Amino acid sequence: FLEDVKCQAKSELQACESRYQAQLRVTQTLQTELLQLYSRVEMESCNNKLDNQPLCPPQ
Amino acid sequence: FLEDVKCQAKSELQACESRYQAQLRVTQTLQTELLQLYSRVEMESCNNKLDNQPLCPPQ
Amino acid sequence: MADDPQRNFRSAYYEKVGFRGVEEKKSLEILLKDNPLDIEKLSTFSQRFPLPSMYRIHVWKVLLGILPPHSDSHALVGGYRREQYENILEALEAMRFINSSTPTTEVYLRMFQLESQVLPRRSEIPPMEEEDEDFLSISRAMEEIIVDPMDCYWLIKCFYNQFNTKFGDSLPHLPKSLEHYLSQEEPRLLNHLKSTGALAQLPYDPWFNRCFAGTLPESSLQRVWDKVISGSCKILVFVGLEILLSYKISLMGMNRPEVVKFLCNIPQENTDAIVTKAIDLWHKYCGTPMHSV
Repeated sequence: FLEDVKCQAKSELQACESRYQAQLRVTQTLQTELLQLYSRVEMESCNNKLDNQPLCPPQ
Repeated sequence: FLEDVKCQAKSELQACESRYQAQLRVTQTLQTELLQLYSRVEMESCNNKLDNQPLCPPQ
Repeated sequence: MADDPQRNFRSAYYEKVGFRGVEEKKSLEILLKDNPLDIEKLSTFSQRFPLPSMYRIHVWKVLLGILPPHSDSHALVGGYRREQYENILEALEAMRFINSSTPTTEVYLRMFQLESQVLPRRSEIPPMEEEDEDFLSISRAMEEIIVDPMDCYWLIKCFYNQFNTKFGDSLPHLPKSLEHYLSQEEPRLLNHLKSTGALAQLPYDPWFNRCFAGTLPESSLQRVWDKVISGSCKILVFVGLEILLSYKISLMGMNRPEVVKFLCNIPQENTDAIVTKAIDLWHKYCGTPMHSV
Protein backbone atom coordinates (compact mmCIF):
# COMPACT_ATOMS: atom_id res chain seq x y z
CA PHE A 1 0.00 0.00 0.00
CA LEU A 2 2.86 2.33 0.85
CA GLU A 3 4.45 1.56 -2.53
CA ASP A 4 1.15 2.42 -4.13
CA VAL A 5 1.05 5.85 -2.51
CA LYS A 6 4.67 6.51 -3.52
CA CYS A 7 3.94 5.44 -7.05
CA GLN A 8 0.94 7.73 -7.33
CA ALA A 9 2.89 10.67 -5.92
CA LYS A 10 5.71 10.01 -8.37
CA SER A 11 3.48 10.08 -11.43
CA GLU A 12 1.84 13.31 -10.27
CA LEU A 13 5.23 14.89 -9.71
CA GLN A 14 6.44 13.76 -13.14
CA ALA A 15 3.47 15.40 -14.84
CA CYS A 16 4.07 18.59 -12.87
CA GLU A 17 7.76 18.47 -13.75
CA SER A 18 6.96 18.02 -17.45
CA ARG A 19 4.75 21.13 -17.37
CA TYR A 20 7.58 23.07 -15.68
CA GLN A 21 10.21 21.86 -18.18
CA ALA A 22 7.98 22.88 -21.08
CA GLN A 23 7.62 26.32 -19.53
CA LEU A 24 11.37 26.58 -19.19
CA ARG A 25 11.76 25.88 -22.91
CA VAL A 26 9.09 28.45 -23.69
CA THR A 27 11.10 31.02 -21.73
CA GLN A 28 14.33 30.16 -23.56
CA THR A 29 12.65 30.33 -26.94
CA LEU A 30 11.03 33.67 -26.15
CA GLN A 31 14.34 35.10 -24.96
CA THR A 32 16.12 34.07 -28.16
CA GLU A 33 13.36 35.56 -30.26
CA LEU A 34 13.44 38.83 -28.30
CA LEU A 35 17.19 39.04 -28.64
CA GLN A 36 17.03 38.65 -32.39
CA LEU A 37 14.26 41.16 -32.67
CA TYR A 38 16.19 43.72 -30.62
CA SER A 39 19.30 43.37 -32.72
CA ARG A 40 17.18 43.73 -35.85
CA VAL A 41 15.55 46.87 -34.52
CA GLU A 42 18.93 48.37 -33.62
CA MET A 43 20.46 47.54 -36.95
CA GLU A 44 17.53 49.05 -38.79
CA SER A 45 17.50 52.24 -36.79
CA CYS A 46 21.26 52.51 -37.39
CA ASN A 47 20.82 51.99 -41.12
CA ASN A 48 18.06 54.53 -41.22
CA LYS A 49 20.32 57.12 -39.64
CA LEU A 50 23.00 56.47 -42.23
CA ASP A 51 20.51 56.55 -45.06
CA ASN A 52 18.94 59.72 -43.87
CA GLN A 53 22.14 61.60 -43.08
CA PRO A 54 22.81 63.20 -46.46
CA LEU A 55 19.16 63.96 -47.00
CA CYS A 56 18.24 65.27 -43.58
CA PRO A 57 21.18 66.86 -41.81
CA PRO A 58 20.59 67.46 -38.11
CA GLN A 59 18.78 70.74 -37.52
CA PHE B 1 4.83 6.61 8.45
CA LEU B 2 2.25 6.71 5.67
CA GLU B 3 1.33 10.23 6.70
CA ASP B 4 4.99 11.07 6.46
CA VAL B 5 5.24 9.87 2.86
CA LYS B 6 2.09 11.72 1.89
CA CYS B 7 3.36 14.87 3.51
CA GLN B 8 6.67 14.70 1.69
CA ALA B 9 4.94 14.08 -1.65
CA LYS B 10 2.73 17.08 -1.05
CA SER B 11 5.62 19.40 -0.33
CA GLU B 12 7.51 18.19 -3.42
CA LEU B 13 4.47 18.86 -5.55
CA GLN B 14 4.13 22.32 -4.01
CA ALA B 15 7.76 23.11 -4.74
CA CYS B 16 7.27 22.07 -8.35
CA GLU B 17 4.11 24.16 -8.54
CA SER B 18 5.86 27.29 -7.29
CA ARG B 19 8.78 26.85 -9.70
CA TYR B 20 6.24 26.56 -12.50
CA GLN B 21 4.36 29.66 -11.36
CA ALA B 22 7.57 31.67 -11.31
CA GLN B 23 8.43 30.50 -14.82
CA LEU B 24 4.92 31.33 -15.97
CA ARG B 25 5.32 34.92 -14.76
CA VAL B 26 8.61 35.22 -16.64
CA THR B 27 6.93 33.94 -19.77
CA GLN B 28 4.10 36.41 -19.49
CA THR B 29 6.48 39.31 -19.08
CA LEU B 30 8.50 38.22 -22.11
CA GLN B 31 5.37 37.84 -24.20
CA THR B 32 4.22 41.34 -23.34
CA GLU B 33 7.63 42.71 -24.23
CA LEU B 34 7.57 40.83 -27.51
CA LEU B 35 4.18 42.29 -28.34
CA GLN B 36 5.42 45.85 -27.73
CA LEU B 37 8.57 45.30 -29.72
CA TYR B 38 6.63 43.92 -32.67
CA SER B 39 4.32 46.88 -32.75
CA ARG B 40 7.30 49.25 -32.54
CA VAL B 41 9.02 47.48 -35.44
CA GLU B 42 5.88 47.63 -37.50
CA MET B 43 5.29 51.29 -36.78
CA GLU B 44 8.85 52.14 -37.71
CA SER B 45 8.83 50.19 -40.93
CA CYS B 46 5.55 51.88 -41.78
CA ASN B 47 6.98 55.33 -40.99
CA ASN B 48 10.07 54.58 -43.02
CA LYS B 49 7.99 53.78 -46.04
CA LEU B 50 6.10 57.03 -45.65
CA ASP B 51 9.27 59.02 -44.99
CA ASN B 52 11.07 57.56 -47.94
CA GLN B 53 8.27 57.88 -50.41
CA PRO B 54 8.77 61.52 -51.44
CA LEU B 55 12.54 61.28 -51.20
CA CYS B 56 13.15 58.14 -53.16
CA PRO B 57 10.67 57.76 -55.99
CA PRO B 58 10.71 54.33 -57.63
CA GLN B 59 13.33 54.06 -60.34
CA MET C 1 -20.41 -18.70 -15.64
CA ALA C 2 -18.60 -20.13 -18.64
CA ASP C 3 -21.03 -23.05 -18.54
CA ASP C 4 -24.08 -20.91 -18.92
CA PRO C 5 -25.51 -22.22 -22.20
CA GLN C 6 -27.64 -19.14 -22.73
CA ARG C 7 -24.57 -16.94 -22.47
CA ASN C 8 -22.52 -19.12 -24.80
CA PHE C 9 -25.32 -19.15 -27.29
CA ARG C 10 -25.52 -15.39 -27.11
CA SER C 11 -21.77 -14.99 -27.66
CA ALA C 12 -21.86 -17.35 -30.60
CA TYR C 13 -24.75 -15.38 -32.00
CA TYR C 14 -22.97 -12.07 -31.55
CA GLU C 15 -19.90 -13.59 -33.16
CA LYS C 16 -21.94 -14.51 -36.19
CA VAL C 17 -23.68 -11.18 -36.58
CA GLY C 18 -20.58 -9.16 -35.95
CA PHE C 19 -20.87 -8.28 -32.27
CA ARG C 20 -17.74 -10.24 -31.49
CA GLY C 21 -16.67 -7.54 -29.11
CA VAL C 22 -19.40 -7.90 -26.49
CA GLU C 23 -17.50 -10.23 -24.16
CA GLU C 24 -14.26 -8.36 -24.78
CA LYS C 25 -15.85 -5.05 -24.00
CA LYS C 26 -17.05 -6.39 -20.65
CA SER C 27 -13.61 -7.64 -19.68
CA LEU C 28 -12.06 -4.32 -20.67
CA GLU C 29 -14.62 -2.51 -18.51
CA ILE C 30 -13.55 -4.65 -15.57
CA LEU C 31 -9.89 -3.78 -16.22
CA LEU C 32 -10.71 -0.09 -16.44
CA LYS C 33 -12.36 -0.21 -13.00
CA ASP C 34 -9.05 -1.19 -11.39
CA ASN C 35 -7.35 1.52 -9.35
CA PRO C 36 -4.47 1.73 -10.04
CA LEU C 37 -4.91 0.54 -13.60
CA ASP C 38 -2.83 -2.49 -14.48
CA ILE C 39 -0.84 -1.27 -17.49
CA GLU C 40 0.44 -4.72 -18.33
CA LYS C 41 -3.03 -6.21 -18.44
CA LEU C 42 -4.30 -3.33 -20.53
CA SER C 43 -1.42 -3.84 -22.98
CA THR C 44 -2.14 -7.54 -23.20
CA PHE C 45 -5.80 -6.89 -23.79
CA SER C 46 -4.98 -4.45 -26.53
CA GLN C 47 -2.55 -6.88 -28.14
CA ARG C 48 -5.20 -9.59 -28.24
CA PHE C 49 -8.42 -7.76 -29.01
CA PRO C 50 -9.49 -4.66 -30.91
CA LEU C 51 -10.26 -1.81 -28.51
CA PRO C 52 -13.92 -0.80 -28.44
CA SER C 53 -13.99 2.67 -29.98
CA MET C 54 -15.65 4.25 -26.92
CA TYR C 55 -12.64 3.31 -24.76
CA ARG C 56 -9.87 3.63 -27.34
CA ILE C 57 -8.68 7.16 -26.58
CA HIS C 58 -8.72 6.57 -22.84
CA VAL C 59 -6.71 3.35 -23.14
CA TRP C 60 -4.23 4.97 -25.54
CA LYS C 61 -3.71 7.85 -23.09
CA VAL C 62 -3.02 5.44 -20.25
CA LEU C 63 -0.70 3.23 -22.31
CA LEU C 64 1.21 6.27 -23.58
CA GLY C 65 1.57 7.69 -20.06
CA ILE C 66 -0.48 10.80 -20.74
CA LEU C 67 -2.71 9.71 -17.86
CA PRO C 68 -1.17 7.93 -14.84
CA PRO C 69 -2.34 4.52 -13.57
CA HIS C 70 -4.11 6.01 -10.54
CA SER C 71 -7.55 7.12 -11.63
CA ASP C 72 -7.84 9.57 -8.74
CA SER C 73 -4.87 11.50 -10.16
CA HIS C 74 -6.45 11.88 -13.59
CA ALA C 75 -8.10 15.22 -12.87
CA LEU C 76 -4.89 16.76 -11.49
CA VAL C 77 -2.62 15.40 -14.21
CA GLY C 78 -5.18 16.18 -16.92
CA GLY C 79 -5.10 19.79 -15.70
CA TYR C 80 -1.29 19.90 -15.94
CA ARG C 81 -1.47 18.54 -19.48
CA ARG C 82 -3.97 21.17 -20.52
CA GLU C 83 -1.90 24.02 -19.07
CA GLN C 84 1.25 22.74 -20.74
CA TYR C 85 -0.58 22.58 -24.08
CA GLU C 86 -2.08 26.05 -23.71
CA ASN C 87 1.16 27.71 -22.61
CA ILE C 88 3.14 26.40 -25.56
CA LEU C 89 0.43 27.38 -27.98
CA GLU C 90 0.24 30.88 -26.53
CA ALA C 91 4.00 31.39 -26.75
CA LEU C 92 4.08 30.35 -30.42
CA GLU C 93 1.29 32.82 -31.13
CA ALA C 94 3.13 35.58 -29.28
CA MET C 95 6.21 34.88 -31.40
CA ARG C 96 4.00 34.96 -34.50
CA PHE C 97 5.20 31.53 -35.35
CA ILE C 98 1.62 30.50 -35.90
CA ASN C 99 -1.63 32.35 -36.44
CA SER C 100 -5.26 31.49 -36.94
CA SER C 101 -4.66 30.36 -40.52
CA THR C 102 -1.80 27.96 -39.75
CA PRO C 103 -2.89 24.36 -40.48
CA THR C 104 -3.35 22.52 -37.17
CA THR C 105 -0.90 19.78 -38.08
CA GLU C 106 1.80 22.42 -38.58
CA VAL C 107 0.83 23.96 -35.23
CA TYR C 108 1.39 20.54 -33.61
CA LEU C 109 4.76 20.23 -35.33
CA ARG C 110 5.95 23.64 -34.09
CA MET C 111 4.74 22.85 -30.58
CA PHE C 112 6.59 19.57 -30.68
CA GLN C 113 9.73 21.29 -31.99
CA LEU C 114 9.58 23.89 -29.24
CA GLU C 115 9.27 21.19 -26.60
CA SER C 116 12.14 19.23 -28.15
CA GLN C 117 14.25 22.40 -28.41
CA VAL C 118 14.60 22.17 -32.19
CA LEU C 119 12.27 24.99 -33.19
CA PRO C 120 13.93 26.75 -36.15
CA ARG C 121 14.44 30.52 -36.13
CA ARG C 122 11.33 32.23 -37.33
CA SER C 123 13.25 34.34 -39.81
CA GLU C 124 14.79 31.32 -41.51
CA ILE C 125 12.40 28.40 -41.41
CA PRO C 126 13.99 25.56 -43.39
CA PRO C 127 11.98 23.32 -45.73
CA MET C 128 10.41 20.30 -44.03
CA GLU C 129 12.66 17.32 -43.51
CA GLU C 130 11.71 13.66 -43.77
CA GLU C 131 11.23 13.42 -40.00
CA ASP C 132 8.92 16.42 -40.08
CA GLU C 133 6.91 14.78 -42.85
CA ASP C 134 6.60 11.61 -40.75
CA PHE C 135 5.35 13.69 -37.85
CA LEU C 136 2.90 15.58 -40.08
CA SER C 137 1.52 12.36 -41.59
CA ILE C 138 0.91 10.88 -38.18
CA SER C 139 -0.68 14.18 -37.10
CA ARG C 140 -3.04 14.22 -40.07
CA ALA C 141 -4.21 10.69 -39.29
CA MET C 142 -4.52 11.33 -35.55
CA GLU C 143 -6.55 14.43 -36.27
CA GLU C 144 -9.11 12.28 -38.08
CA ILE C 145 -9.38 10.00 -35.04
CA ILE C 146 -9.29 12.54 -32.17
CA VAL C 147 -11.61 15.53 -32.03
CA ASP C 148 -10.20 17.53 -29.11
CA PRO C 149 -7.02 19.41 -30.18
CA MET C 150 -5.41 19.13 -26.75
CA ASP C 151 -5.88 15.36 -26.63
CA CYS C 152 -4.80 15.18 -30.24
CA TYR C 153 -1.50 17.00 -29.61
CA TRP C 154 -0.63 14.88 -26.58
CA LEU C 155 -1.44 11.64 -28.38
CA ILE C 156 0.60 12.60 -31.45
CA LYS C 157 3.56 13.69 -29.35
CA CYS C 158 3.60 10.67 -27.06
CA PHE C 159 2.85 8.19 -29.85
CA TYR C 160 5.65 9.62 -32.01
CA ASN C 161 8.12 9.73 -29.10
CA GLN C 162 7.28 6.31 -27.75
CA PHE C 163 7.39 4.73 -31.20
CA ASN C 164 10.80 6.15 -32.02
CA THR C 165 12.30 5.49 -28.60
CA LYS C 166 10.99 1.96 -28.35
CA PHE C 167 11.27 0.82 -31.94
CA GLY C 168 13.75 3.20 -33.57
CA ASP C 169 16.43 0.51 -33.55
CA SER C 170 14.09 -2.15 -34.96
CA LEU C 171 12.78 -0.08 -37.87
CA PRO C 172 15.73 -0.71 -40.24
CA HIS C 173 15.19 -4.48 -39.85
CA LEU C 174 11.52 -4.51 -40.77
CA PRO C 175 12.01 -4.76 -44.57
CA LYS C 176 14.12 -7.92 -44.12
CA SER C 177 11.50 -9.32 -41.82
CA LEU C 178 8.82 -8.63 -44.41
CA GLU C 179 10.90 -10.42 -47.03
CA HIS C 180 11.23 -13.41 -44.69
CA TYR C 181 7.51 -13.80 -44.06
CA LEU C 182 6.71 -13.22 -47.72
CA SER C 183 9.04 -16.10 -48.61
CA GLN C 184 6.98 -18.27 -46.25
CA GLU C 185 3.61 -17.19 -47.51
CA GLU C 186 4.07 -16.48 -51.21
CA PRO C 187 7.55 -17.22 -52.60
CA ARG C 188 6.42 -16.63 -56.19
CA LEU C 189 5.39 -13.07 -55.41
CA LEU C 190 8.68 -12.50 -53.59
CA ASN C 191 10.60 -13.70 -56.62
CA HIS C 192 8.60 -11.44 -58.90
CA LEU C 193 9.25 -8.42 -56.66
CA LYS C 194 12.93 -9.31 -56.51
CA SER C 195 13.38 -9.90 -60.21
CA THR C 196 11.65 -6.66 -61.19
CA GLY C 197 13.66 -4.73 -58.59
CA ALA C 198 10.48 -3.57 -56.88
CA LEU C 199 11.32 -5.16 -53.52
CA ALA C 200 13.90 -2.51 -52.66
CA GLN C 201 11.45 0.25 -53.57
CA LEU C 202 8.39 -0.75 -51.60
CA PRO C 203 6.94 2.24 -49.66
CA TYR C 204 8.81 1.34 -46.46
CA ASP C 205 8.81 4.87 -45.13
CA PRO C 206 5.03 5.39 -45.11
CA TRP C 207 4.51 1.80 -43.97
CA PHE C 208 7.04 1.57 -41.16
CA ASN C 209 8.18 5.07 -40.16
CA ARG C 210 4.66 6.48 -40.36
CA CYS C 211 2.88 3.33 -39.17
CA PHE C 212 0.68 3.37 -42.30
CA ALA C 213 -0.58 6.92 -41.68
CA GLY C 214 -1.56 8.22 -45.10
CA THR C 215 -1.74 4.67 -46.49
CA LEU C 216 -4.71 3.20 -44.62
CA PRO C 217 -7.94 5.07 -43.87
CA GLU C 218 -8.28 5.96 -40.18
CA SER C 219 -10.97 3.38 -39.41
CA SER C 220 -8.54 0.59 -40.28
CA LEU C 221 -5.46 2.43 -39.11
CA GLN C 222 -6.59 2.77 -35.51
CA ARG C 223 -6.79 -1.03 -35.16
CA VAL C 224 -3.15 -1.25 -36.24
CA TRP C 225 -2.15 1.55 -33.87
CA ASP C 226 -3.86 -0.34 -30.98
CA LYS C 227 -1.14 -2.95 -31.44
CA VAL C 228 1.71 -0.49 -31.89
CA ILE C 229 0.74 1.58 -28.85
CA SER C 230 0.42 -1.54 -26.70
CA GLY C 231 3.92 -2.63 -27.62
CA SER C 232 4.34 -4.29 -31.02
CA CYS C 233 6.01 -2.90 -34.11
CA LYS C 234 6.05 -6.36 -35.73
CA ILE C 235 2.40 -5.87 -36.61
CA LEU C 236 3.54 -3.32 -39.21
CA VAL C 237 5.38 -6.07 -41.08
CA PHE C 238 2.24 -8.19 -41.25
CA VAL C 239 0.07 -5.33 -42.44
CA GLY C 240 2.59 -4.73 -45.24
CA LEU C 241 2.67 -8.45 -45.94
CA GLU C 242 -1.10 -8.70 -46.09
CA ILE C 243 -1.30 -5.75 -48.49
CA LEU C 244 1.09 -7.62 -50.80
CA LEU C 245 -0.84 -10.88 -50.42
CA SER C 246 -4.22 -9.25 -51.00
CA TYR C 247 -3.10 -7.76 -54.29
CA LYS C 248 -0.75 -10.51 -55.38
CA ILE C 249 -2.58 -11.25 -58.63
CA SER C 250 -2.43 -7.64 -59.75
CA LEU C 251 1.14 -7.22 -58.49
CA MET C 252 2.35 -10.32 -60.38
CA GLY C 253 1.38 -8.62 -63.62
CA MET C 254 3.10 -5.31 -62.91
CA ASN C 255 6.60 -4.01 -63.56
CA ARG C 256 8.59 -2.05 -61.01
CA PRO C 257 7.19 1.46 -61.51
CA GLU C 258 3.66 0.10 -61.63
CA VAL C 259 4.14 -1.84 -58.37
CA VAL C 260 5.56 1.20 -56.61
CA LYS C 261 2.83 3.46 -57.90
CA PHE C 262 0.09 1.00 -56.95
CA LEU C 263 1.41 0.41 -53.43
CA CYS C 264 1.85 4.11 -52.73
CA ASN C 265 -1.84 4.56 -53.34
CA ILE C 266 -3.67 1.36 -52.49
CA PRO C 267 -7.44 1.08 -52.94
CA GLN C 268 -9.25 2.19 -49.77
CA GLU C 269 -12.10 -0.33 -49.93
CA ASN C 270 -10.58 -3.54 -48.60
CA THR C 271 -8.45 -2.17 -45.83
CA ASP C 272 -10.56 -3.46 -42.92
CA ALA C 273 -10.28 -7.01 -44.20
CA ILE C 274 -6.56 -6.53 -44.81
CA VAL C 275 -5.99 -5.41 -41.22
CA THR C 276 -8.07 -8.29 -39.83
CA LYS C 277 -6.08 -10.81 -41.86
CA ALA C 278 -2.81 -9.12 -40.92
CA ILE C 279 -3.64 -9.42 -37.22
CA ASP C 280 -4.50 -13.11 -37.66
CA LEU C 281 -1.24 -13.70 -39.48
CA TRP C 282 0.68 -11.82 -36.79
CA HIS C 283 -0.91 -13.98 -34.08
CA LYS C 284 -0.10 -17.07 -36.15
CA TYR C 285 3.61 -16.29 -36.44
CA CYS C 286 4.26 -14.40 -33.22
CA GLY C 287 1.73 -16.05 -30.92
CA THR C 288 -1.09 -14.52 -28.93
CA PRO C 289 -0.11 -12.91 -25.63
CA MET C 290 -1.68 -15.09 -22.96
CA HIS C 291 -1.71 -13.06 -19.76
CA SER C 292 -4.83 -13.57 -17.76
CA VAL C 293 -7.16 -10.82 -18.80
